[in-house]
Amino acid sequence: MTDVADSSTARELSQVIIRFAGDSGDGMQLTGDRFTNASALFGNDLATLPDFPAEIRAPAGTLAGVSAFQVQISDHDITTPGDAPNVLVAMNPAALKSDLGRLEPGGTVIVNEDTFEDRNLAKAGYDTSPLDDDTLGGYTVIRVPMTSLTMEACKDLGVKTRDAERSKNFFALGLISWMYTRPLEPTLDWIDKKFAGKELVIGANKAAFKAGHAYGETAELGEHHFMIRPAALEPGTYTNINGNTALAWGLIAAGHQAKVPLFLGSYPITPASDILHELSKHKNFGVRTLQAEDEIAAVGAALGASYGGHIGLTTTSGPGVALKGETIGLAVSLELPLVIIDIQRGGPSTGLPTKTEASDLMLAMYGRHGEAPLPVIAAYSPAQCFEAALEAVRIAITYRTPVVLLSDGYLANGSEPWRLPDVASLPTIEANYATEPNQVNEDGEPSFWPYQRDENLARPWAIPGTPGLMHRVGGIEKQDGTGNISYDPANHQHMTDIRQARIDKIAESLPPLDVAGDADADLCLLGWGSTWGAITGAVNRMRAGGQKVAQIHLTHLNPLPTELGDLLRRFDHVVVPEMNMGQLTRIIRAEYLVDAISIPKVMGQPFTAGELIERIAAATAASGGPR
Amino acid sequence: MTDVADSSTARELSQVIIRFAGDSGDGMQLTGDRFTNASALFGNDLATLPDFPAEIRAPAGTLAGVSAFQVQISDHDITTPGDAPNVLVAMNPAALKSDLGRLEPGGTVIVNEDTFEDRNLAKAGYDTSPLDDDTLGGYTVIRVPMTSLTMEACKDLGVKTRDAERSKNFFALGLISWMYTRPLEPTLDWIDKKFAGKELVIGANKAAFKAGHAYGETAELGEHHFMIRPAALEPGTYTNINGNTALAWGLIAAGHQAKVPLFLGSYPITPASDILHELSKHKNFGVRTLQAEDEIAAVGAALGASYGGHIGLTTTSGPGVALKGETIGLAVSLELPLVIIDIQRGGPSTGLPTKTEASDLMLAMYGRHGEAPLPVIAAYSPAQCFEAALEAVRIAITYRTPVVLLSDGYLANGSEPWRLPDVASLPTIEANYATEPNQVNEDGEPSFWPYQRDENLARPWAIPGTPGLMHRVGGIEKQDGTGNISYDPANHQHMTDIRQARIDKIAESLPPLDVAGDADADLCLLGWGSTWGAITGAVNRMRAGGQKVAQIHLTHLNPLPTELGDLLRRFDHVVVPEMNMGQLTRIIRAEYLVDAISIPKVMGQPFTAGELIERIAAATAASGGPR
Amino acid sequence: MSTAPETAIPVTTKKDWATDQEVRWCPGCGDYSILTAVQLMLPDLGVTRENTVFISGIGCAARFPYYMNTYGMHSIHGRAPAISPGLKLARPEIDVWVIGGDGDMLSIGGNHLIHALRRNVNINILLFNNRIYGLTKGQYSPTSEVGKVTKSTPFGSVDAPFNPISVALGAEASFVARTHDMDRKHMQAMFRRAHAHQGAALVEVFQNCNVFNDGAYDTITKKDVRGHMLIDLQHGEPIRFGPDGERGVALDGRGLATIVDVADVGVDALLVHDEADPDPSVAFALSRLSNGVGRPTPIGVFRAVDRPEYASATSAQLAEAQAAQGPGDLHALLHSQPTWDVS
Amino acid sequence: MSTAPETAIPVTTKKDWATDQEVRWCPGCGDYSILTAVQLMLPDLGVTRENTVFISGIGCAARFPYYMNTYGMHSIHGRAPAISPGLKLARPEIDVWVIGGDGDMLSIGGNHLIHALRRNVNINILLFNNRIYGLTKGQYSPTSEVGKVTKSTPFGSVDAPFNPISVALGAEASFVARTHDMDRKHMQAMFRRAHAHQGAALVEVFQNCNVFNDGAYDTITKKDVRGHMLIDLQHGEPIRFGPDGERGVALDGRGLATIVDVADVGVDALLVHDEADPDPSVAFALSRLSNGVGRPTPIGVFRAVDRPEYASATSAQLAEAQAAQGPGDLHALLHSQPTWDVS
Ligand SMILES: Cc1ncc(C[n+]2csc(CCOP(=O)(O)OP(=O)(O)O)c2C)c(N)n1
Ligand SMILES: Cc1ncc(C[n+]2csc(CCOP(=O)(O)OP(=O)(O)O)c2C)c(N)n1
Ligand code: SF4
Ligand code: SF4
Ligand SMILES: [Mg+2]
Ligand SMILES: [Mg+2]
Repeated sequence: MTDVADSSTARELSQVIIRFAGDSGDGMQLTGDRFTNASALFGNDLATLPDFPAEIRAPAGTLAGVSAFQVQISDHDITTPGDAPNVLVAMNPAALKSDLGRLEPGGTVIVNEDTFEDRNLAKAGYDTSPLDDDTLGGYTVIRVPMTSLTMEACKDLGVKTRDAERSKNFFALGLISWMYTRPLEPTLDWIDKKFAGKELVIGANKAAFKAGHAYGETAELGEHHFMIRPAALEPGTYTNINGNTALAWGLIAAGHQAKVPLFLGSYPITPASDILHELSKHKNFGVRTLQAEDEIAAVGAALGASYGGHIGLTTTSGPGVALKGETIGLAVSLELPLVIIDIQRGGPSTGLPTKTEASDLMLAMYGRHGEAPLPVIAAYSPAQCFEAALEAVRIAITYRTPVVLLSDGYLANGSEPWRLPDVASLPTIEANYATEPNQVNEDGEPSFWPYQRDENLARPWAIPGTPGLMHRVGGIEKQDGTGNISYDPANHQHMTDIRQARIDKIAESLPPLDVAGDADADLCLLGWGSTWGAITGAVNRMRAGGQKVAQIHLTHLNPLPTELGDLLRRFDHVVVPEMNMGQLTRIIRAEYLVDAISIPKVMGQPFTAGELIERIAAATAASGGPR
Repeated sequence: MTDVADSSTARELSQVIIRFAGDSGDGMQLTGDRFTNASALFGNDLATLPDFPAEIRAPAGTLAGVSAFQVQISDHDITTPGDAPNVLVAMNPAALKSDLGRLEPGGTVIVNEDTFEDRNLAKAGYDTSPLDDDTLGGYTVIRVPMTSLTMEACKDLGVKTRDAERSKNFFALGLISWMYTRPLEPTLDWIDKKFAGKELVIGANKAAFKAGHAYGETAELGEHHFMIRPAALEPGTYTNINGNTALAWGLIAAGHQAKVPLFLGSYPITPASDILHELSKHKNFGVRTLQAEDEIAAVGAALGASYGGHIGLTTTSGPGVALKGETIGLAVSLELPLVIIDIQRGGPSTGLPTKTEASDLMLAMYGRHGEAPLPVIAAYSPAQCFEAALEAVRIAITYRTPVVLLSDGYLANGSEPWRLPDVASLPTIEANYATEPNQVNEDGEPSFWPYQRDENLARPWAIPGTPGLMHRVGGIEKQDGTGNISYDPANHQHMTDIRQARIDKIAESLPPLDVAGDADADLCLLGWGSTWGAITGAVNRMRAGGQKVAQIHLTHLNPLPTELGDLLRRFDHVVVPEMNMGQLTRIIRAEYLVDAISIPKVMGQPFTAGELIERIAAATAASGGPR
Repeated sequence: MSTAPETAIPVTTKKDWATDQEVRWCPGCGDYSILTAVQLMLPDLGVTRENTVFISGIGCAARFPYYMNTYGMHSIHGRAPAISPGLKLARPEIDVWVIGGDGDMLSIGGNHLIHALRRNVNINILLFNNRIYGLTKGQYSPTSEVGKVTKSTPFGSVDAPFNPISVALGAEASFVARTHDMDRKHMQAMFRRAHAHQGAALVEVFQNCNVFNDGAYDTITKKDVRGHMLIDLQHGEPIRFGPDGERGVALDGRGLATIVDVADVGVDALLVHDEADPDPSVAFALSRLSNGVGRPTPIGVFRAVDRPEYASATSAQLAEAQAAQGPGDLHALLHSQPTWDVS
Repeated sequence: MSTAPETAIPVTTKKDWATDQEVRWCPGCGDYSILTAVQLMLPDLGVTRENTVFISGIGCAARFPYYMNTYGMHSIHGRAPAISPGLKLARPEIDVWVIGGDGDMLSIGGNHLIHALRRNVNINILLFNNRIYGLTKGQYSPTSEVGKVTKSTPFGSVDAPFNPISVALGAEASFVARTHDMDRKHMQAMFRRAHAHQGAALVEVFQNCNVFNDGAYDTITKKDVRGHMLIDLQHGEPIRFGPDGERGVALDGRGLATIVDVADVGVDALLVHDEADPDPSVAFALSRLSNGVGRPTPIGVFRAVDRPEYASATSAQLAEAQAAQGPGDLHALLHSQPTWDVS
């Protein structure tokens, strides 16, 4: 940390929320990412929110093309990328127009003033320049001619004009790095690695980065010079990780712990594709990946691999889950391990493909014909995706069942510091392949029953290649035990009951449910999935403000933890913030007849803690106070 | 009715339940059908339950090959094919073995004793002949050498032995027709028509039929000679109809009433295929049918036709619905009329394909990613499938929405007398295609907004070929009104809300909910779908026994009728018999926080009224009496 | 049902066929030139905007309908060739254009595509083949070459690609053509032919994705190599190519299409292209001339044959049924089974 | 993971390969003879029951696995060619047989089939083509002839059928063969070849459904006509048929396969069958000889070429990665991004 800009003149802040916004072609995701990583290595706690359009590169300068990246960094434990940004970096008029409304009152706007010329203003729908009228009244505005300063910095490097101009995001990064006293080395190192072999690009990017940094020093931005100390996190080794990477690593860890190879059948889809990309890299772990012709083939191949004794995995988003229903139903009937990973996004239909939402819970629960229960679990923070993946595989293998693991676009792309676990501390998973006949037939000879159940009601995993255990499985109803086709009425009821009982049994293996906050409060916030960060933020603030509030966050949505009903009945108000229109709320109401109140949101954006506090107050007031 | 066997010696019965059981190759479905039709034309009320295996022709003589047909006929209004049969016709040992357990205590067994020889006995798993041991103790057994008597009857006709032997089901039919004093003409006429051109077959079948009839007269079966008078049904013209035919006709009627052509995209699947078959016949009604390459293409083509201004229809069963979810979600987003017809069968996966179940309710409600609400309605009796189809089309067209119409295998194949409606009395449906621009643009020119909503919140149906209304629709979230792509957070919430509100609004168009039985009872039986017959039977019996009980049967499952919550809260016990593990029960509990109690059944067989009465008693007792 | 008015086709220009929506492809994307080709062609085609529908799936290519001032549907991934036959069957008088990428049409939508071709529904299918998944940011597609390194194949892909022309011919397609995004005139000629064809018409368009697979066709479609590398199929003509027509295609002794020097074999030995051959075997052989883009590659119409069209055959059955049975009589239908009266 | 023991293959008979489950096809169904052919062949194939898996979809044909005393999966309609590649990739040492009907494999499962062929996964696909939907009681299938009257086409079907051999060749299949249910020896020969082939092998089996499409192949496979109507393809041999080999197949001037009288053209003019030709064009031309079953119809191996097999290529990439990077080290993976320490 030797290269941190001189911090003696910097004022201390405990946290800051910065939003980088620009054109899709401006490299805002990269800029945000670099700032985040430098902050992580510096030791801050942080949380990020990438926010980009569905188009690869929508037309330059338009509102549709705006791509943004929000990050909160702090000197203490935080759980969200923050409510309203304190600082907005707007690389062009469209970015200003689209994101100004998010900025906190009185916040700071840093604009690349070179871009505020007629053509861009018109594209953004500004009649006059917002720099010249009262649009920015009440904000602190820092106007920087970033493009020209970048060109200037690059002028002796022999870089083409267009390439020089492209480096302006590094200028912005340099400036912000100065303002928040970030270390420079990680970024300079990264530029070297990333563009290795492209010396001109390296030169231009570094020059721009340094020029931005110098600009802060020299341009009398003294009052904007801040310091945010490292957070006092638990001791350990940390890395900054996003949800999709954590999830992919969790799967690899699960295969490692179970000593069972992984097989991923997948079809690309935003925001799940990166898991396919990540797993494809790790062939040395024995991970096989197949980019299938469609989602049905993807889950089909995974199921085929499961039948062969691998951990069959399939990664997708809502539209893919909607297609996989029939095959997942087959897996329910075959009672084979299979993990279906749904990185949820805005729906219905194509919806908002690059925006976050958590509206596939009911689909996960019920998206199959017939009575086809399966376990559903959900990750709740980017780093926790690692654990969630391990847990999904544990359940799938132990109970011989397909499992749906829910994550979402916000977790997938958002990142946070993660204290790396010790490999030795990871749970083990027992594959327990069948190796021996489990029956004696009428003739006194050993035989094998594929549906003979163990204490978990799970059936043997007898994989091809094992002598003496040849058997047939299929989607037609089968006799319990023998697995032979059976249309017997009583057997069908029995099998239906046992399929349910096996899933219910999983609850016995769950750790006791954690009630955070005030267990004796009147109000309980019940959540699942990525709302964890915002709910936790809200709970912390409410408690800091003297209010009593309890928090329960579910990772297991089916089966629900055994004690949940009793716990919830203790509270006067159970309020359920969800990134959907109240799906868990319905489940809770049906299950426990508790008058759970939904706080729904489907806007492609996560809750902020502040928004939640307001809506909780309104919801509990409307429901008439304590009963 | 001149040919009814002399009824002077017959004892009067008010109803009888007969079950024909034999080998798949024995023609039991046909036999049952013929007996049913003759009874219908005679004027009885009736209800049927065909019950056959999934194999086309499983190996002769085996238990897997048993195919049965149960029918109840009566002189009064009935709603089910009866609880335990009074008479079992067993054409071979396997049929006796598989179905004897269903017979009422002391009931009558009629066996084709020719088939009770070693090979068949062994195939059925009998060590000794049940005719010779005490298997049939307590039953009245009528042993008839049907095969040899049939051969005898045919011997001078020049028919091949094998063909003669095949007519033995007509012998059985003749015998039963004598026993229950059925008219002979309908069957004789039918034989003439069905086998027109095959004189030998006609001869053999008629000879067998008459021989069976004569056998009753002559073989001292006098004490088995009964008469069941015509039922005093409402005046009108009746036909005996099964659910799939009624449903197909209802669709044709809906197209007729809406003056909109029908387009069916379908992929064959049991028990839905017959709707495709039926609609394919009626091309002169302008009905287009496409047997697509799979279910996704089937619903896709239907949606394409809907976009073109036709009523897009797709017929399938559970596995097909599981595949169609993504496309149905697109239809939700496009807000186009579409009717998805799910003839439910035993699940999960391939399950029990020829057996009935009603376990796709949750799939219909939630089988799509994102928030994708759509109306769900269910037919409740074979003939009522006609009305249900009309209602599905009404909702689809009026509210520009996909609709799921649920039926099941029992309704599909079961039949009952149907009082034919007067065509003039059928409801009309307004298609209301858009013909004119509905906006003026900035330049003062007329323009068209595809998502401008009417008083039902429905959007215009502007079909290709209409000048001036060119527009684009798609599955990405769109701005309300203009329909342009929009990633705006507030708009997404708005569109999500309005999609829900439009569905909720349908409730305003529903007739008041009917509470049958005793509105002031403590106990209310709440049902949906084909359980109507059994629940009604149970209610009638319970009330006849002096018990107070109310009955509510839902045809609209989404949205639920507005008054349902208030109604249900009036009762101490709400009991919900379902052919699944409690799916409506969950919905009711979530919606109204009413402690609805589930009576689930998944055995591939409908409830019987008697079974229901017992289970209701048990369920209400367990729940602790009135609160 | 409203049908098109029988008035003269109004005169339109490109502008009339374009919507006011921003085109959201990456700058430099080959999709732009295809869009322009279509928008410039339609005014001359003798069709109206209201009787024209564009249906697409999902992908960059599939954004196409938003930019056409006609009726349009941006459906879901892979399903455009499943949805469009429904529209065409319902409304045979409407022109239906189907747009999609190589992933959309050959990966997830492959089955619908081959069945639409088999059924010969009169739709015009434009397959924008950039040999990559564009919209999902660069995974390999079923037309990507073996060994391709992409996000999902970091060690190179190991599966052989489809040749879309071969797939179509194997699926009984009645019209199959190929063109590329660097030649507006040729594109327009192919699209016109597809439109004129009574049956399912597949046009493969080589399209450059300059972000994720830039230059995929440079070796054959760039101005300077085109003359040597593109074999322009012309019905009834000996197949020749090269700046001076110095090379050509002949069948070798085993019936395989082979590239020859005209000087060596003489013009008469060249294969005369017969797009109307009822047997698709020679068209298939031509499709194998170049499997991939390293070798001279035929463009133009591989096959164009008449065979019964599905939508009109369906309409004909309806008309026959009405002629034979009279228009549907609902009362009669309800009474078509045995009935009895209760009074 | 258990793998097969390296012991000698035990001697087995048909009985060992049959399960105790009742066979539930209609009496007289062609599926019986295919089952018998397979059960009689497997004991000689040098394979074990535990290393053999049969995977099927749904349909009458698809009941097959229940009757095989091996590992087996009766999956869902159309998905056997999607599921089986997963098993084969995971466990390349296992023999995977895929069984399905014409509806299962060419209608709902068409896409999976063509992609499995393109990828060249080493599975053996037996397509029981009875040109009808049996299990759902008689609707037409994608191989039914035009005009077919079935339950779903009471006025006759209007769409052209697929020719499964052409479809497979258009989809880059490396092994394509055809046989029929009336000739056990020939079936066994084809199944053996499919098994020996390193890659995806498709065998179309003409199969009689005596309940819903009886006699579909009578004009070509019945004992008395067979000699005249079946063209038995033999690698390296001139293609001749007829009781005395009096007829044959030659390529006409346009490269189309044509039936000729040997007496007219001479043996040397006959096409010599080359199943190993890297170019599938001639095999394709042979597949067009008879489109339907009215004309002399080739049976045997149309194509058998070596090209990279998907499962082994995948395994090779894994092995290379392990060789290059060492076996996966979880601790190293977790620390592969920049890290920092908090103490
Ligand atoms: C059911 C479903 N699966 C996956 C996706 C994600 N997806 C969108 S476009 C696309 C492929 C794009 O490639 P291509 O069709 O070749 O079109 P291009 O973008 O190259 O024009 C994929 C996989 C989706 N939208 N829906
Ligand atoms: C998803 C799904 N769709 C439809 C069906 C119904 N179905 C079962 S088998 C079959 C087709 C049977 O035909 P084919 O594949 O040719 O096999 P065959 O019975 O002729 O051997 C159909 C449509 C199903 N089981 N699942
Ligand atoms: S990603 Fe490729 S195909 Fe898509 S718009 Fe950009 S250049 Fe075109
Ligand atoms: S229906 Fe046809 S294919 Fe199916 S078992 Fe019977 S004869 Fe065989
Ligand atoms: Mg592409
Ligand atoms: Mg078939």
